Amino acid sequence: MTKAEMQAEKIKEISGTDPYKCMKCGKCSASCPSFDEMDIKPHQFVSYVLNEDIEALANSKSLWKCLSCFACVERCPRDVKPGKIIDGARQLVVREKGGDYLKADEIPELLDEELPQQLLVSAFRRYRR
Amino acid sequence: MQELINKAKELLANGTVVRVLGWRAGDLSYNPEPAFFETEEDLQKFVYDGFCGANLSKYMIEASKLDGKTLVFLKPCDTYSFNQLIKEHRVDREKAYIVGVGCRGKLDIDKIKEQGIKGIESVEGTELDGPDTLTIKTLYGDKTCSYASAMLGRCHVCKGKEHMIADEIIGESKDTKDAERFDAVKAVEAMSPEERFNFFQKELRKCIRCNACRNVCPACSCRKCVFDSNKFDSAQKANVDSFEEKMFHVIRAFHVAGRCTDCGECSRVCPQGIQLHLFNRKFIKDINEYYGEFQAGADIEARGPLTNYTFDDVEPSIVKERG
Amino acid sequence: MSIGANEEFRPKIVAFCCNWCSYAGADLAGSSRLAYPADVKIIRVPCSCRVNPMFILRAFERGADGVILCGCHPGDCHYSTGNFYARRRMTMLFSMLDYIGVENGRTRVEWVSAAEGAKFSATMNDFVAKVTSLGKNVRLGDLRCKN
Amino acid sequence: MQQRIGVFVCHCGSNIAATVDVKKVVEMLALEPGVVHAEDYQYMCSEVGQAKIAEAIKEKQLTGVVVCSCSPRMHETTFRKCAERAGLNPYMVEIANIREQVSWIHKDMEEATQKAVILGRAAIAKVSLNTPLKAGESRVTKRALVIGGGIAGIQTALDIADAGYEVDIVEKTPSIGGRMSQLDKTFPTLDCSACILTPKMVEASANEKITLYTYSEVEKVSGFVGDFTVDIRKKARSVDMSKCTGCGVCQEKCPNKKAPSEFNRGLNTRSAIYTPFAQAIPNVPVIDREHCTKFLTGKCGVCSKVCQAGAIDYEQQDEIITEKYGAIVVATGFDIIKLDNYGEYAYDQSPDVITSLELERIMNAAGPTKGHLERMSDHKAPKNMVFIQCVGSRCSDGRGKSYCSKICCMYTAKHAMLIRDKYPDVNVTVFYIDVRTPGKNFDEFYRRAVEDYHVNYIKGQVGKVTPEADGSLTVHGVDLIDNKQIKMKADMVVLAAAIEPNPDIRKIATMLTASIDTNNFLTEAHAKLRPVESPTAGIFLSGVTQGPKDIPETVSQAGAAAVKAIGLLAKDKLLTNPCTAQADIMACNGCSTCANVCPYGAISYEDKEVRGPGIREVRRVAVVNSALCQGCGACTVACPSGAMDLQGFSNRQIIAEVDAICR
Amino acid sequence: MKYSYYPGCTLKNKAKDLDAYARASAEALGFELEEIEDWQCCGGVYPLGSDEIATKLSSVRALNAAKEKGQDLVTLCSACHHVIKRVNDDMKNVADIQFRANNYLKLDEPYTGETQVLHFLEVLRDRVGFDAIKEKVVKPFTGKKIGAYYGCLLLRPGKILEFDNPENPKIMEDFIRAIGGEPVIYPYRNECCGGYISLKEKELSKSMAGKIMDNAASFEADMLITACPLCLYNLNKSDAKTKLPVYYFTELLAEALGLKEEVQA
Repeated sequence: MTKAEMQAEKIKEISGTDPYKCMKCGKCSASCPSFDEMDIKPHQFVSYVLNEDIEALANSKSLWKCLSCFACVERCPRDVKPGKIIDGARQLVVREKGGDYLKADEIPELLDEELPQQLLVSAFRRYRR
Repeated sequence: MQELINKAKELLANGTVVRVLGWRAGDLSYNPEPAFFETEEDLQKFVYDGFCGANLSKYMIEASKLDGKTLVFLKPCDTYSFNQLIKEHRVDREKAYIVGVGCRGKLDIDKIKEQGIKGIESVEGTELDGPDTLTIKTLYGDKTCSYASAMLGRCHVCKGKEHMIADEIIGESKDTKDAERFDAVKAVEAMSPEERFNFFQKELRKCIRCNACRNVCPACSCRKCVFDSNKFDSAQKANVDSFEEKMFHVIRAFHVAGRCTDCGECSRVCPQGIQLHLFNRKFIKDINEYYGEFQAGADIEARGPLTNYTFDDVEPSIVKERG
Repeated sequence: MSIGANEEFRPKIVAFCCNWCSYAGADLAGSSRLAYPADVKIIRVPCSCRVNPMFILRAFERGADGVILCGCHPGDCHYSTGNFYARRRMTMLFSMLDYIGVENGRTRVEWVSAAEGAKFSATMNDFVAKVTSLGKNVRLGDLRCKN
Repeated sequence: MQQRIGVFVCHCGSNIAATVDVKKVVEMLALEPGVVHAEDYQYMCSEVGQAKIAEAIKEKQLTGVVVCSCSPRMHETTFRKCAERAGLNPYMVEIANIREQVSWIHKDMEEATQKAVILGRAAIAKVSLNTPLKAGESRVTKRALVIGGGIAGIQTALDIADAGYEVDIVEKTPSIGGRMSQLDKTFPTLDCSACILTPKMVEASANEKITLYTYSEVEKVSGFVGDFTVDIRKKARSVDMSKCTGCGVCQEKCPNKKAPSEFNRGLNTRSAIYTPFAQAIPNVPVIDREHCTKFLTGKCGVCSKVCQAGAIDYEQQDEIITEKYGAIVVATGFDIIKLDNYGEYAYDQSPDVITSLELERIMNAAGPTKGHLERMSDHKAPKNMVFIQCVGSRCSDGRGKSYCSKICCMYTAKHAMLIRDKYPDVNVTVFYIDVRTPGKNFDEFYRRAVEDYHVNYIKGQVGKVTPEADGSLTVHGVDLIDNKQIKMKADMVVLAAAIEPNPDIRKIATMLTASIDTNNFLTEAHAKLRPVESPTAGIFLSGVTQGPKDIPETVSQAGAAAVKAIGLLAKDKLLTNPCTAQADIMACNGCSTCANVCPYGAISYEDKEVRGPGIREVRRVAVVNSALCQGCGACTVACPSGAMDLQGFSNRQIIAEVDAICR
Repeated sequence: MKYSYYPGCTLKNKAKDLDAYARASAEALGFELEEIEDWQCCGGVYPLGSDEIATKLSSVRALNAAKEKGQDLVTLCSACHHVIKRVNDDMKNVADIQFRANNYLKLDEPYTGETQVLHFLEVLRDRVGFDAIKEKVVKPFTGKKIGAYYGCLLLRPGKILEFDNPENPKIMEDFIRAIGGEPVIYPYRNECCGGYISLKEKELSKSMAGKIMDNAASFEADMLITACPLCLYNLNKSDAKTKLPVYYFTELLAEALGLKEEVQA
């Protein structure tokens, strides 16, 4: 197995989704609140996994723009759950050493008076190992 | 007992019945056997005491084929069997004059022997209206034991002393139930599968295929038993025998499932003391739990549980789910 | 008792399939090329209610390691009510086998319609895996252990 | 008798031979006891293959034949007929299914070959115990029942009546006509639905061979092919059909006009006494007792007062009619799914989000808006309309239906075109996943919508529809070709909701013992070769009850179902399945257990004289009516003594198969 | 009636009032929130990876604590509710996670999803009943037009959270009616506020929350209510043209029940 194949398998495994079920209807992209911020669009996630082009997916901005709002998961007519696929890719990245998207030293400037703990906790879990 | 004999004499004399089905003293005093009586003289041998455990209902299948009515004495538990046989068109209600006899539990000579009493010659105090203590005449003098301690296992879990069917009832019964009917089954269920297997293997290993259980069973009244026919046979007869050998008791239990009244005769007559009722009672317990309480022979109109269904019946996987 | 994870062990499995739903479901599994192990051998019966517990016991006695009965879904029986009777009979039989200590994974009832080729295949795969994990059927082979 | 069995192994081209070592199978099976002949051939079902079987039967005086080939459901009849022609009883043939159960699912040749041999052995073991059977005969009632009075049912009934047979239509609603009567125009020719349907409805009601039972339901079905007995419940109309002149005054005067109109999909209301639509057949109203003031409060009776014919009968009761039929055609049609699971499309939140069927009513001149295209919220004409395809179709997530509803692409193109034609200033956008237009002149039709009418087709499913404060709707979509998200204003949104079989079908299928698939469509006897027959003999399928289809397809299938029914009715006698139960009176206890489980009431009891070694007596014994027995075998297991056995699937035969497999 | 209660990190700090109003209201409505001892942070987001165990253990501990007490587990913060409810579903239905989590925790008796997880709103709806609340309201929000903001976490994925219709919910609207207000139904009420993205992508979440608030304002809402501290934060930071006040629903509940001053004191 090549590295790309292994990564694709890993994404399928951690996301627990079957990209082959996708019928390319685009409902995920129609529902995504972060669509405009993403370079690879939600309906394209599956193609990257099927084509084993994980490198591109891992380097995409979309990893950090997904809000995990589950609109695509809720509405996907084929139970493919694009949100879980992109999260799988995100985890591949943060589990690698140095893959953290949020560095400790940049945090202080991001804070303000009202900012709830919940936000920090969630961002930590999403962005870091 | 005399009351029963008087009744029999009366009915024979006035022509209501042409024969009487009851019990006659056997070679041993504690071993009476079922018998037909046709004359007043015959009736001198009639007995009814604590050892008259035999269920006479099955004999009515043959009696139904004979001309004229038969007077039959049925204990409360026997009436369930009789009802079940009516339901299955095996006995003719019109050919039977049923006298329901009282019962205060039936005795098991082995239960007396188990108490260390040896050399038994006779047992006294076994009559229906007898004392609570039995006196046992032995080669070594008189011994005693309580009536209850000598009772058949089945009487401790008695279904009740009410006759399900009878033309008249003679003699008073006494309640004997002092244990739960399904406790023995539950105890087996509580074992691990290995323990259960070892338990039943040990029980069944004792079987000598004497067919006593089959012969006494009122539900096992087929004209021709599957085990004696070639219906399930393939070409190799020798192997068939072994199949039957191995699976005999499971198949027999299945064949009577839903029809067995739990009369307990199978266990009573087994010369090897196999606890055969554990099979039948397991089916009864399952039926009660899965399909609602059902007592075979209690209601002639009720549909048998295995010839009935509901859309929402449990799936067979319940066996696994219950573990 | 069981051989367990012995890879050499291939179980003998008898599958009774009703002609109208499950046998057709097996055909559909075949025409859809949905594989299941060759250990499964199908016997066609008109209805699940044709299956006598004696057939199942016979199979075990002859060395089968697992027996599965497939019929139409409750309510969809070609003969209206056959599978309802089969369901009660098998519940009773399986309960008894479990009671006498036979592993309950060796018996199964599954409702498979003519349209459920995929379910048929998945069921057989699962059942074979289960029976394989239980190993050889020793207990039912000779309950009385006279040998 | 010494068995002489012939074994014939089919290659099925390479279907079997590619995975199974056919020669080896022949070699191994030739060694089985009783086998005197074994050979293989490329296609056993071909003429040459059958000739080989026939030849061997004659030359080697075979007593039994085993064919190792495809499923018996495919060619058992073929080989049985072949044997019969060669002088062997057709029931002396057994099939070992080594295609569907072996070659198509196994890859390893050795393993597959071994399994094929075992299945062959089982068939040999069984055939050794086969006995020659002879089919019995049963009579055919020359009358057909059609369940459902839509276009499918009407067409089937007309065709059956044309052939000269009596036929009854049972329709649940007060009028025949069905879904088609609700449609405005039909694709791909755009002719008016009513104009082509109404004449057919009239023809059906005028045909003396056809009896209409409207406002009626099938209550109970018993019997079997050629001889069904059906109870039909004629629901109380509260109007005497023989007196009513159809003048319509009662409906006009009825003070309670608040009942939602089923015919107009609840877009407006109707009176409590009503005919669903003007061209209803029969043109006799019914009183909707759930909405009628008289029935609710006891006070009113206006309709009775105004009816000059004295046809109103508040006391009328449901009536049960029992009728015999030789064939039954199911034509129960469809409805569209409920949209509760699709909250994102705001169907429940805005009256301007409608289904396509509602649009049909809005576009129809007899509909709630008299044919004017307008929003249901404020009755304003829309400027922008959006159509959303595949709402609930092609959904495998449990919310909708996994299948394609097949008709939506075409009717949406139709709607888009009609709107652009009649209201050229209305912008029409269609969001689609795929446009599926197989069919004569279908793709051309869709292209006309784009090319001639400039309908805006956008590839991409809509995510959400939001009703805005200004009364407009925003459609949140995506254009997958441009890879852009779209937020589009719309005045009306039309949802192409999935179609599903009429929910009553489950109940009806159970009564008929006809099988249905996971989507509640009735199953065909064969998906390709017997598409209008149910696997249950004597039951035929017409229209959407079998699967999604449009009007032309429905009408052709309705005709096909009629022909199959006619083919059955044309026979005077039917051969019955000889695989029926038989009681061995020597072993029968007469206990009635078997009769308790017989679904067909085929078992009765007789007092018979029994003679045997040392036996001569009259016994009560079970007797099976082989015309009624369908051969399920429930009785054989219920019988404790094994006296009851099933011919063709006897205890000994099945045990022989078990033994052969476990050997 | 006593419930096990999981407050979560934010309710102990920035969102103390969400918690305080809830406890006071609960008492007035006849139920008690018994805080789980030594609860640990749920992590804020549900770990989607099917192979993640460690990140789910704090939720399992809380669930098991409730099970041992024989109580249902009540949550208030949308995020905690989402995480705990989904972990519970895993423990009930995903054999692998069930096995590994139990292996790790070594509980006396394995935890297999026995506890019922309820959001405070569900307690109000299903256990207390909105009609009963209505009867106890002393200061109704008569004439107030209140927009419910659900966000994502309470509703999706609908099959697991089973909270309400995920696309057309009504529980908060019914709540608003119960406290005498007039619910404003606006279509963006289940759109995402931006969630945790507001830490690094402040502009993006401002605009997303802005659209929500503007949408509510266009339907003439006077104020918004929410159950989630992060939603509240993002909404308050929004770039909406019309700024609407945002409250925790518990604050309005306490006010309607006449408890607000008491709590503030």
